[in-house]
Amino acid sequence: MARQPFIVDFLKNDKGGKIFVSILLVTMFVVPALNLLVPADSFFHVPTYTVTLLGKYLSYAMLAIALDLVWGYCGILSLGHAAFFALGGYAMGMYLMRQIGDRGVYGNTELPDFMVFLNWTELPWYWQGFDMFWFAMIMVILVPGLLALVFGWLAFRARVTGVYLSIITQALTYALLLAFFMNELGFGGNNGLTDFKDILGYDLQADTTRVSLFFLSALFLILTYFLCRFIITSKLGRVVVAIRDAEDRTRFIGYKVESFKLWIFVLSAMIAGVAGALFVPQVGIINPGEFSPLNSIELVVWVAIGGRATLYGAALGAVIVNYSKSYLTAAFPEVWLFALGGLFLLVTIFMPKGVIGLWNQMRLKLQGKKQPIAENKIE
Amino acid sequence: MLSIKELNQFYGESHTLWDVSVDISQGSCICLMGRNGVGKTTLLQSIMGLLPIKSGSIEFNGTTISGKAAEVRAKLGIGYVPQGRDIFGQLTVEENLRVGLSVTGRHTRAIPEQIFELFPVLKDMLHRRGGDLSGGQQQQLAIGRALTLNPKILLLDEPTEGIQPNIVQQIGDIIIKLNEEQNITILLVEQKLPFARRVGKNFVIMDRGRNVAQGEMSDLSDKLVQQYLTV
Amino acid sequence: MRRDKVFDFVEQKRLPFSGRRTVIPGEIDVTHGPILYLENISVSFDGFKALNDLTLYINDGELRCIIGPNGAGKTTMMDVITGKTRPDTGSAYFGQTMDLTRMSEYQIAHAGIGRKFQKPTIFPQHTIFENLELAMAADKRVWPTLFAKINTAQHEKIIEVMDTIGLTELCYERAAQLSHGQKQWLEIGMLLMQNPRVLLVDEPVAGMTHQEMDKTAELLKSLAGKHSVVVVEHDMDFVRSIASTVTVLHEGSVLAEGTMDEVQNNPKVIEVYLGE
Amino acid sequence: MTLSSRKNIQILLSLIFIAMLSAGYSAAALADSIEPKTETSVAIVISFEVATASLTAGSYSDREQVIKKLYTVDDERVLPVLQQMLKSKLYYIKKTKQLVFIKKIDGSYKTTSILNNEDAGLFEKNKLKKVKVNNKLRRLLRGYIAQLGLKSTDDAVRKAAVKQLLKNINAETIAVLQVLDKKETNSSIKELVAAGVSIWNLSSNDKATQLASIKALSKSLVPEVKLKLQEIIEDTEDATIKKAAISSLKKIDSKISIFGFLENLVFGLSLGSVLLLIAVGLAITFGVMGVINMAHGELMMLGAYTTFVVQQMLPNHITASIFISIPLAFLVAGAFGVAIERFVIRYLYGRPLETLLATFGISLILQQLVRSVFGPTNQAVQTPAFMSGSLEINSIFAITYNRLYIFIFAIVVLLLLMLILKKTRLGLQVRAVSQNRTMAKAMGVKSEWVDAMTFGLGSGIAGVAGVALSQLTNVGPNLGQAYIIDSFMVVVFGGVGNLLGTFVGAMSLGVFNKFLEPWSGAVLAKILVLVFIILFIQKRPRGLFPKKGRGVED
Amino acid sequence: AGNTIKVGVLHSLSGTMAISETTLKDTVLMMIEEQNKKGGLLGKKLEAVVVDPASNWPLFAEKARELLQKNKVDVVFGCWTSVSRKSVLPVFEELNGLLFYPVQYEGEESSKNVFYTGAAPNQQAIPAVDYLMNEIGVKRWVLAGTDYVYPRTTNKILEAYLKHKGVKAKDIMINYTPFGHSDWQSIVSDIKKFGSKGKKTAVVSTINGDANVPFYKELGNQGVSAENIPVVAFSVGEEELSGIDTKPLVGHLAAWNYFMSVDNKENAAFIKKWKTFIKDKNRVTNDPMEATYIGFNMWVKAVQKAKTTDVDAVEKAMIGIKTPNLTGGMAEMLPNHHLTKPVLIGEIQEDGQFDVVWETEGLVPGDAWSDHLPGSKDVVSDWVKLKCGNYNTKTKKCSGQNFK
Ligand SMILES: Nc1ncnc2c1ncn2[C@@H]1O[C@H](COP(=O)(O)OP(=O)(O)OP(=O)(O)O)[C@@H](O)[C@H]1O
Ligand SMILES: Nc1ncnc2c1ncn2[C@@H]1O[C@H](COP(=O)(O)OP(=O)(O)OP(=O)(O)O)[C@@H](O)[C@H]1O
Ligand SMILES: [Mg+2]
Ligand SMILES: [Mg+2]
Repeated sequence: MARQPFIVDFLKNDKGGKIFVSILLVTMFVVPALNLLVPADSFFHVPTYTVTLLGKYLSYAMLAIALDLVWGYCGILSLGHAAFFALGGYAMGMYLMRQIGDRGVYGNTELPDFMVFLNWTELPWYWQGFDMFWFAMIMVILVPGLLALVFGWLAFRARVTGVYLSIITQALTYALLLAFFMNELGFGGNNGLTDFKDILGYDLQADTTRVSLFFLSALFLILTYFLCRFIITSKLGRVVVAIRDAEDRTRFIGYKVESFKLWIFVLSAMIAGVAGALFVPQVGIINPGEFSPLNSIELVVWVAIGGRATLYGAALGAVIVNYSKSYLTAAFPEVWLFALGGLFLLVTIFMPKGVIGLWNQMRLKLQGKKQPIAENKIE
Repeated sequence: MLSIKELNQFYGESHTLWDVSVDISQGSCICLMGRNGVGKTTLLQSIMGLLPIKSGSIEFNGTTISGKAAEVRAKLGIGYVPQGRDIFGQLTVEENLRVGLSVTGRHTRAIPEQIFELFPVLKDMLHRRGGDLSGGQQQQLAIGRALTLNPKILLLDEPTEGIQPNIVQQIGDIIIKLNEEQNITILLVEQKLPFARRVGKNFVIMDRGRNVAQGEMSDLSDKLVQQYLTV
Repeated sequence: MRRDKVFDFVEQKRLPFSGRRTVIPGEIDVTHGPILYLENISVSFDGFKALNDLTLYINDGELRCIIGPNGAGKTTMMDVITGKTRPDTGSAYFGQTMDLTRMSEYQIAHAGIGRKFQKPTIFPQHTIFENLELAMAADKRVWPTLFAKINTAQHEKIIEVMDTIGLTELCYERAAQLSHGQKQWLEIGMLLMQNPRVLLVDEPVAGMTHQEMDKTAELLKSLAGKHSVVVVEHDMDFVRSIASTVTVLHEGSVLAEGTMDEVQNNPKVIEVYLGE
Repeated sequence: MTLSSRKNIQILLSLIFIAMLSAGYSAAALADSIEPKTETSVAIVISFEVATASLTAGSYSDREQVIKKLYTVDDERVLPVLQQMLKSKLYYIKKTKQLVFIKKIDGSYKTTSILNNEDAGLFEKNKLKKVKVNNKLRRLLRGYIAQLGLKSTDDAVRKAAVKQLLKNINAETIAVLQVLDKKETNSSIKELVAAGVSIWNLSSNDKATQLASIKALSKSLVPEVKLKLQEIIEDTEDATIKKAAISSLKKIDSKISIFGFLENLVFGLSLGSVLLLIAVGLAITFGVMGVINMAHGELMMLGAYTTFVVQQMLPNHITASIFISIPLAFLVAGAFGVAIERFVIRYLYGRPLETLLATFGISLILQQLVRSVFGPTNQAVQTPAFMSGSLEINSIFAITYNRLYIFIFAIVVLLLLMLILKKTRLGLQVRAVSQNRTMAKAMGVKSEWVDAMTFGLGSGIAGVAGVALSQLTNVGPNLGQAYIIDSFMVVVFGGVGNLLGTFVGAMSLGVFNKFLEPWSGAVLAKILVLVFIILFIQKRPRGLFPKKGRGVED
Repeated sequence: AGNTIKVGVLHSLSGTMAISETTLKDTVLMMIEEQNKKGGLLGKKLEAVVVDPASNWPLFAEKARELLQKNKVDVVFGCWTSVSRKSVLPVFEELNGLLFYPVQYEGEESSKNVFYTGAAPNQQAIPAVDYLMNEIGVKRWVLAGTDYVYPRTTNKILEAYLKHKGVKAKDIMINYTPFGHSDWQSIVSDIKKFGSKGKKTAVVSTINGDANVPFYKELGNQGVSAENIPVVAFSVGEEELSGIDTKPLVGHLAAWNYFMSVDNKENAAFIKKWKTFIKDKNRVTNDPMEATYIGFNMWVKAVQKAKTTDVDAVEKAMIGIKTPNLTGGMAEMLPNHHLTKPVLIGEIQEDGQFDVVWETEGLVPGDAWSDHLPGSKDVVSDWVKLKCGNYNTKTKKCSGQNFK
C-alpha cells in the first residue's frame, strides 16, 4: 500500500481541507466581484470596508496556521509567534515607508517623517534597500526566518522544552516589543510606521488595490494550507508528530530531533512573516504593539478555539475570534470582554478539541466509529 | 466481601468489559488471569473507581460503591497496586508512604514498622526520590504504599513484572502472609502460571472482556490454560 | 581484551564524528571480535553510584543475557550505550572505532544500536503501521524525510514485522489503544524495523504470557548471529531458554559471567539475586 | 540672573556684613535674628495676634510678608501655626475670619483656635477656608520651622533643622550650630554639626585650620561637604590645600561608591521582593498544579481592590486597614480562586494548555468586572504612616520603609508557603496529586478538595501580593496585565515547581536589573534581563533549580 | 443620513488606555444628551455611535473605517494616544471624515480632517518651563519621560529652548523609561543625586499613564518634596491624581489649559452637569474633557453656521469659530486647526485638586509646527490661505498627506 501523491490524497482524504479551500476559492473571486462590479447602492455590494476586514482576517488565519504547524503538530508552544508576524509586517512597512518618498509631511526625499522629526540626518544602514520591492519581500521571509533560526538553534540544541520554551519565546517577543518601542532603534518607536501611500505604484487607498490585497491574502492562505498539508501528510509530518508525543523515543530510532524542530519552526516563522506582510498594507499601520506577548497568547487561543492540529481549524479559529471581536466591540462596546472571555471559557469546557473537534466528534458519532480515549498530551 | 455484578465498561465507543461478574469472599486470594488486552487492568481500575462504568454494580462489604469516588473506596479499605507502579516520582520514599497515612488522619505518626520489615530496601532509601528507584524497588514501594492504608482487600496488578527472582519469591511470600496472617483479601492479576499457582487459592480467567472461567486453583486445568492463556 | 589502541592516529581521524555523515552499519569495525566495548564505566546520580567501574564486552553476533538485582544498573548501562546518560568516567565504544560517549542519541541509533525500553514507549497518536514506518531504517535527515516514499520492499517488510508481532489486525489503529503487552510487542516490532547491528532489549517479556514469552525467545534467538542481542530480563525461564552467556550485574559492576548453569550455581548470585 | 536669586545674594552679603559686626553678640540672640533682621530690623515688634490676623487675606506675596513677620515674634504659638500652615492644615472660619486648627471628625471638622487652643466649634468643610500656601511659601516655612525646630526635643525634628541649616552655611548658622552642639547628645546630629563647622572653617584664613577641616571632612558623607570640596579644588590656588582636598574627596568618593553599590543592591533586592511576591502565588497554581494561570494578575488586582475597599470603609484607620486587608485579600482572592477551580479548571486537569485558554478568558472577564464595578479609572490607596518615609543609614544612603516592609513581607509569605508545602498534610497531598492524580485518588486523597484548596491558596497569595502592590503602583483594571509576564518569567527562571528557585530567581533578576540600569538605562536594562533569561535557559533548560531525578524525563 | 445626525465616539473602553479614554466617551455622551435637550442640531437629534477600539492600534483604523463607511457618522470624537491618531489619520483623509482630537500632543501634524483641541507643545511645555525658570529660579533640569514620541519631541523642544536660554548641557539630565515602568527606585535616587548639587533643580515629567503612580509614590517615599525638587508634569491631571494618595505630593506641579479648581460660573456648571450625568459626586473633570467640551461646542456652532454636516462645509466653517472655554476665556479655532488656549500652572493639593499658581497673560495660539525643531521651523499650517497643513516656507511646497 504505497502512499498516494499529495494531490490525490488531498482530494480523497481531506474532506475538511476541501471545504476550506473551496470556501476560500469562492470568496476569493466573489468578494472582489461584488465589490468592484456591483454598484455601491445595490444590496449585493460588498463595501471596501468589509473587503479589507476580510483581508485582515485572512492574514490572521495564515498566522494561525503557522502556529498550528509548530504547536499542533510539533508540540512547540510558541508564545512569541506574533514577533515573527510583526517582523514580516515591519519589513513590509519599511518598504511602504520608502515608497512615500517626498510626500511625507516634511517633504524630505531621503528620510521618513519620524526621522526628520527626531533630527536624524541620514538613513540608517538597515533601512537601505527597502525601497526595492523584491528586497523587502526577501526580508519579509528572511528576517523572521533568521531570527527563528538563531533562536531555535539555541533553544532546541539545548533541549529547552515545554513551558520553558514557551516562556523564553515570550521573553523574545517581549524584548523585541521593548526594543521597538525605543525611538533610538529607528523604527518609529511607539508610533510605528504609518501613513503609507502606495505599493508597487498602486494607490493603497484605491478599491482595486484593496481588493487585490484581499485576493492575494486568500491566495497565500490557500498556498500556505497546501504547503502545510503537504508537510504534515509527508513522512516528515509523522516524525514531527512523533516528536510531539515521544521526543526521546524519536531520537532513539535515529532522528535528529533538533533539526526537525528547527526546520519546522523556521518555516512557521517565515509563514508568519508573510502573513505580517499581507496584514500591514491592509490595516495601514505597524507598531510595536504587534509584538505584545498578549497578542501571541491570543493567537494560541485562536488556534485552540478552532481546533489544534487541524490547520483549517486554526484558520477558522482566527476568523471566529476576530470576527467576534469586530462585531462585539461595535455592538457591545462596554461589556464585550465578558462575551469574549465567556466564549473562551465555553469553548474550553465544552469543546475540548475546538470547533473542528466538536464537528469531528459529531461526525464520528454518526458513523459510530470507535475512538481512543487516550490523552493527546501535547505540550 | 467484594461482589461485582454484570459489569460493563466502555472506552469511548469500544466495549471492553462485558457483563463481568466476580464474587470475592473475605479472606480469599484470587488470581485473575488472561491474555494481554483482555481487560484485567480495566477491571481492576473499575473496581478502584478510576474508570467510569456503564452498567453493573460493585458491592463492597454490603454497600454499593459503584457510584463512589476512588478516594472513598480507598478509605473503605481497597488498596491498589497499579500496573506500572505509578510511584510519585518527585516525592521521597518516605513521602510516598506518608500520602496514605495523611488521608487517614495519622500523618504525623511514624510509618508502620511492618512495611519496613516486609521491604527492608525502603528503609535504606527513605529519603531518595521515588522516581529514582529501580523498577523492582518501585514495585516494593508501591505495595508498601498500598499497605499504609490498612486495606481490607488488596488489588495487585502484575506485581512481579520486572522484579528480580528472589524478590518475586518474597513478594509471593508476602502476599501469602498478608492474606493468611493479616487476613487481607487479595485480588491478584498475574501472567506467570507458577507464581499464580503458588500464591492464589482461587482463579478467575478472562477472555475478551468476559469472565470465562473460575474456580479453585487446583482446578486450573491444562485445558483451560491451553484455551485461554496461550496465544 | 582491551579495545585495540595500537594505532592512535586511527582514532584521531574519526573524531569528531560529523553529524552530516550518515553511518552505514557496515562500517563498524568488529575485527577484534567484540562489537561493544564498555570499559571502566562509572555513573553516579547525586553521589549514588549506579554504575561502578563496569567493564563489559559484547561480541558480534552474540546473544547475551544480563541479569541482576533491581537497581543493579542494567537500565543505566543501556542508557550509557544509547547516549541517554553520559558516563562520569570510562569509555564506551561501538566496534573498534566509534566513541559512543561522544555521539548523540540519534547518531548512535544511526550507527546501528537499537533499543527497547523497560517501560514501553511508542507513538500513541500514530497507527501501528506508522509506528513501524517511522522506525524503519532509512535516510532520516530532514529533507529526505520530507520527500520520503515507501517502496514495495519496505512495505513488505512492515507487513512482515506486523505479522511477527501479531498486530496485523490492528494495523490502522492508533497505538494509544493497545494494552500494555501489545505495546511491548509493538516496541519490539519497531526495533526489528530499525534493523540494527545491536539490539538492546530491556525486559521484553514483562507482562507477557508464557506462550508469548516462548515466541519472543524464538524471535530473539533467530536474530542472533546476524545481530548482536543484549537482553535484560528477570524471568529465569526465559533467560534459560535463550541464553548462551549470562552476565550478572550487582551494584553497578559485574558480579559473575558464564553459562546459565555456572551462573545459576554461583553462591553469590544465588544470594543477591536468585534466592532459593 | 533672575530677580529672586539676585535678592538672595543681597541677603547673603548683608548677612555676612552683620556677622562681622556682631562677632561678640551672644549666639542665642543671633539665632533669632538671622535673615529677617536684615529686612525687619527697622520694623516695630508686633504681637502674635496682630501678625496672624492678616493671614486670612491677600495674595501669596502678602502672606509671605506676614510669615516673615510672624517669624520674628517671640511666641511659642508661632511654631505650631507655621507647621500647620506648611501642612495646609491652617484654616479660618469664613464668617468670623478666626484662624483655627482643624481635626476631621465624622465628615465635619472640629476646630480649635490658634490663639488659645480653645474649641472653636464644629463646622462643615464649606464653612472653612484654607490658608493657602505655594511652594515658595512652603520653602520659607520649612526654613523657619527648621530654625525654630532646633530647640525641639524631638531628635528627628532637630536633625531636619540642622540639615536645613547646612544648606546655607554662614557665620550665624555656625554660631547657632555651635551652641546646639554643646547640648547635643545625638551622635548623628553631632556629626552633621561637625560637618557644618568644618565646612565653615574651610573658608577661614588660617591654612592649618583649613587643612585640618579638609581632613576632618573626608569622613563626612553630607552632600554639602562634597560640593564644598569640589568648589575648593576648583577655586584654590594653594597646592597643598588642593592636594588635601583632592585626597579627601577621593576618600569620600570611594565611600560613596561603596554606598552606591549597597544602594543598587538594596534596590535590586527590593525589586526582587516585588517579583517574588507576584510570582510566588503563581509558583503554586502554575508551578505545583500545572495550571497556566493567565488570571493570576487579575487575582492580584482583586487583592489590591480589596485594600482599596477596606480603606474606603475605614478612612480614619489607614494603618489598621492594611493589616485587615492582608487576610481579607487572601480570602477574597482565595474565594475567587476556589470558584475558578470548581467551575472551570477542574474540567481541565490533564490538559494543561486548555487551562491557558480558559484562564485567559477569566482574566478578561475579571478585568471587565472590575471596570464595571469600580469604574475604569485608578483608585487611590493610601500609604499608612509607618510605611512612608525612609530609614536613614547616613546622609546618602536610606532605605524606604515601604520597600523594607515589602521585602520582609515577601520573605514571610514565602516561608509560610514553604512550611505549608513541606510540613502539612495539604502540602503532601498537593504534591502527590500534581504528580499523579489517579494514583493519589487511589491512595484515598480527596483530589478535588486538594485542588480547590491549592488553587485557593495560590490565588489567595496572589491577593496578598496585590495588597503589597497597592502600596507601590496603580490600583486599576490594568494592574494584572502589567505583572503577569514578569511573574511567569520569574517562576520559569527559577525552575517550575520549586519555591526556593522562585526566591533565588526573583532576587537575582531584581539585582541584575538594578545593577544594569545605571549604565544602560531602564529600557535597555529590561531588554538585557530578558535576553539574559533566554540565554540562561539554554544553559539550564529547566531553570535555576530544576526538578531532578530520572522520573522527570518521562 | 436619515433623521439623526450621527456622532462617532472612538475611545478605548478596554485595554490599557481605557483608564483615560472612558471618561471622554462619557463626556461626549453627556454633550450629546445636552444638545438633544436643547432640541438637537439643524432640527435633527444627535445619535451617538460608540465603538471600542480596545487600545489596539490596528483596531482603531478598522473602527474608524467602520464608523465612516458603515455607520456613516458625520463627525467623530476620539483617540488619545498619538499612535491611535496616526493609525486613523489615513482613514479619515481617505474617506473625508472629521475627527476631533482632544488630547495634548507633540504637534508636528495638521490634517485637513482633524481638529486638535488639546494643547500643542507651545501651549503647555514652554510656559511651564518659563514659570519654573523665572518664578522658582530653577537652574538644573531633569527631563524625564516615557520613551515614545510625545516625550521625545517635547524634550527635544525643551532642550533646545533651555540651551537657548543659556542652560548648560551638564545641567540637563534626560531620562527615558519604558511604558508602564513600575520600579522607579534607581531613577528617583538619580534625580535626588542630580538635585543635590547645590543648584535649584526641577523635574519636567512627560511620564505617561500608569507609570506616574509608582513614580510619585517613590518620590514621596524617598522624600523628594516639592520644595526641594518640584516636578512639573504634562500628563498628570485630576483624574490621574484621583488614583494616587496625594499627601506626599502636595506642591508638585502640572501645566494644563484647564483645572477643575478654576473658579467660574461656566466651569461650576460643567462640573455639576458632569457629576449628575456620571452619577458620582466624587468624579473629577480634567483638561481633555474641557478640550472635548470645546471641540463639541465648536462643531455644533460650525454646523449651525454651515447649515449642514457636510464635512467640507463644516471644516470651512470651523475656522474662526469662538466658544467659551471653561477657564473664563474664549477658545478660537485657528487656520492651522489648533486652538488658542490659556496656560495654567497648578500645584497639587492634598485633596487631589490643583491650585493655580500661575497663568499666562493672554491666550496662547497653538502652533502645529514647533519653532524649536530644525525640521519643522520652516513649516507652517494654514487651511484658509495656503490650504495646506504643512507648507514649507523655504521650498514653498506643500507636501504629503494626500493633498496633491
Ligand atoms: N485508554 C484506552 N483507550 C482505549 N482503549 C483502551 C485503553 N486502555 C486499554 N484499552 C483497550 O482495552 C482492552 C483491555 O485493556 P487492559 O489494559 O485492561 O488489558 P489487560 O488485560 O490489562 O492487558 P495486559 O496484560 O497487557 O496488561 C485492550 O484491548 C485495550 O486495547
Ligand atoms: N536519574 C537518577 N537519579 C538518581 N538515581 C538514579 C537515577 N537513575 C538511576 N538511579 C539509581 O541507579 C540504580 C540503578 O538503576 P537501574 O535502573 O539501572 O537499575 P536496573 O538494573 O535497571 O533495575 P531494574 O531491574 O529494577 O530495572 C538504582 O538504584 C536507581 O535508584
Ligand atoms: Mg494490564
Ligand atoms: Mg531496569
